Amino acid sequence: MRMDAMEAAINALKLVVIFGMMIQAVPLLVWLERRGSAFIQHRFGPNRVGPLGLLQLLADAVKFINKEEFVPGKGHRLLFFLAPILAMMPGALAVLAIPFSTPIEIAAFDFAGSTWGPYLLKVQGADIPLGIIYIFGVSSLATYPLLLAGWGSSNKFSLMGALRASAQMISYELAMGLAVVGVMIIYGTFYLNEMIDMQQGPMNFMFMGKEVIFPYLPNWGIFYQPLGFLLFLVCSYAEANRLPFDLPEAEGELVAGYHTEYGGFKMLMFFIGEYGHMIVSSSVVIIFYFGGYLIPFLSTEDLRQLLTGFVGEGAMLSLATSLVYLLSFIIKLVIFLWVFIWVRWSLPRFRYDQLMDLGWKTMLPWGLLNTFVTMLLVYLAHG
Amino acid sequence: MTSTVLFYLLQFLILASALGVVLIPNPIYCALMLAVSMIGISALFFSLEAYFVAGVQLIVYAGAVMVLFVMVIMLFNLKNEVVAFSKGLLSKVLKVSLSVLIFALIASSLSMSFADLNSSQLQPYESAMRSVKELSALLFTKYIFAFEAISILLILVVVGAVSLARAKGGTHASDK
Amino acid sequence: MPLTSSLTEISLNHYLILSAALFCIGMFGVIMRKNAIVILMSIELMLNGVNVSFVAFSRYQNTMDGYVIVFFVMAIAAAEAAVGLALAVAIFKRFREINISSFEHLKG
Amino acid sequence: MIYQLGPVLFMATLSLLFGVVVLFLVSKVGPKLKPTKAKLESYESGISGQQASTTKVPVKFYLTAILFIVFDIEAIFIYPWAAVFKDFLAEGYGSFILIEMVVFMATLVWGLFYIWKGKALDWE
Repeated sequence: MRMDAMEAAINALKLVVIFGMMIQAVPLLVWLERRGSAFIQHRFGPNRVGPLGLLQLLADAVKFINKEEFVPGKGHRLLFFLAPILAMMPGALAVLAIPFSTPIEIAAFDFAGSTWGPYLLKVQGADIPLGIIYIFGVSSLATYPLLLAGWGSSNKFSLMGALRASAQMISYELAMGLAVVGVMIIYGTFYLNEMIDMQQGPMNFMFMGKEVIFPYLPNWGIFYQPLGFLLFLVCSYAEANRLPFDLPEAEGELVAGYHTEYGGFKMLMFFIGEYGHMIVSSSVVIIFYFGGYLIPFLSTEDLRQLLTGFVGEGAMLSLATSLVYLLSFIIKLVIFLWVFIWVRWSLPRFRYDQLMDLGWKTMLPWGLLNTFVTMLLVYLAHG
Repeated sequence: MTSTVLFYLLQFLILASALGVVLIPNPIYCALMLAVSMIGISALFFSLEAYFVAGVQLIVYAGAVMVLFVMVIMLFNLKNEVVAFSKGLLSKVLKVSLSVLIFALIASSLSMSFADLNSSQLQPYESAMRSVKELSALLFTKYIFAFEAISILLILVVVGAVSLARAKGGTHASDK
Repeated sequence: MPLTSSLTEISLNHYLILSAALFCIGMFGVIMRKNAIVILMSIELMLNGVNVSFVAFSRYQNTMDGYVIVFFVMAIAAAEAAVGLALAVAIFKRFREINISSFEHLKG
Repeated sequence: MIYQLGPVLFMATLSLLFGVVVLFLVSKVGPKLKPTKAKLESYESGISGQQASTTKVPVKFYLTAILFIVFDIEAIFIYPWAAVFKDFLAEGYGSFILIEMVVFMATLVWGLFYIWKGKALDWE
């Protein structure tokens, strides 16, 4: 699979676009969060700058850029600056592996005196082998920025916040790791694309050698793994360090947690990391349990036939299919991001011991139970 | 050609950070260097098409073991050490030369063997999932005993952890 | 084997020499450093060097056994680090430092 | 092969570069004020004096990390098992591999029970 210069350039451009989208999503999400919280709490939220307050984001950006540079006197300068830079990395690397839509065919074209293509452009940063393992591996690095921020600021509240945050993250990462075992057993693959393909059509499975079909339900993972889904969702909230699990930042006890000493753009970078995490975990939930970019009750074949009437055959068809699926994915993503925000502004905060108890004494045993029940059911269903 | 450049780049990254681990006096930087080295090795496994092992390297080493190291250093709040290295010029020279000697020995013996296995003879794997399945088929049949023994080993670690928990107080308990 | 091809083509030897270098750096750290935690880190480095050679052998000889062994090495290394650091914590609570010379005071 | 690594390295470099460049530019744009002594002190809600080094940090955090490692390794061994479970079932070795994993998991559930009883999971 050698790439020529053009294909490499297209792919590099695609990666830049994906990274830019991740960065761009942050102000939009912040806006959504502020307006959403205002809506929930019966306030107005930012509504002065531009239509619906949308330009508030620009004003905020200008404010962030104009902040004074500050390093605490006793802080470790290198680590203090390294932490926010690294905070963006796990999110960016994990977004890379997420398939947003079906590939687009690009017909052969002439450019700079020679013919290039045809190419198959994936709407995905790169088709990383064993996507789940890769995403888990990369997101397990997310504890470092927190620890470095806590250590680099030389502030006892920062350090305490960092330790709390990392203990919380690893605890819930564990339950998350066990919650997905059920998914792995059901699909028997680690590839995200293959998982999505398996969720086509109506719900059907083999039970005791007989084929069972439920035509009124899509073949989505959530109907096979309801408990796994619940565990995974709660763990992804805890991993993103958001309310009701935002103990590391608990203002009442720890000033502001690991980013007490941070301000301006460095603070924003931690936010980019946090929202990147939200985007990744929402996408992963969609891929595991909600059919990825698939549209319920409409198979890819039907969709292609439907679109042929509008755009005809060939490269345009693949582009149209891809766009429709991308839209479907984005709608699901927005729903899940909204749930993130909704939960944050509706539930009270846990106490730290309650949080750890929930992680170790509830999520972990239930994760083990889910694994056990899934393997037993798969075994029995096989007969 | 690009793959060769990438390989040397990775090799440089891994070895430089490994040297950082043993040469930097401040333990927190040592731990970070080791984490970089682990991530580099994971990338090396990735380039060898051992995707699963690469992921496990990230999850277990970079994500769990190194976090433990960094956490312990933070708990102790270790600053720059006064005595980071062992004392005595003679012993230093001896130790450096011993390490270099062993490396030279291994490297020279390597150059006499295995020289015929180069990358042109590599067959690409059918698919990454296929090789994961082969790996686990081996793990759960041929190495079944070792697999079950791991669970006993983990139980032992748990016992150690609990005994640690029973000892009361924080890290700085003695200075109340 | 001519030198140019050994530079442009990555052979098994490249990986083995990397592995040997990692192992020796780790060993150097073990005999040179005084801090128990850094010594544990150096041991991890040595084990990683061994892992590299296992994976490279497995890849170049087209078997899967090496990968399985790497799994076990990782599990054991993680367990070793956990227990070793638990010892370091115990030592630190007693002597307020983790210089390995503190271990000399341990008597049964 | 190594080309699979390309996008990953590219993305890592991109986000690293973005961070470094942006932080550099922002440090050029922002106002330069000479920091006072009080400002440089670590922020502790106005109460100054206490330093991080005298804080007592509970060993609990470290304990959590150990237990995390133990169960993380367990999860790592379950993943390849989950990948092949259906294949083994199809070939008729389902009971064998099921029992194998049940034994493995039972050992660790026993471990979980032990730490639960040993009060290693209790945060006061």
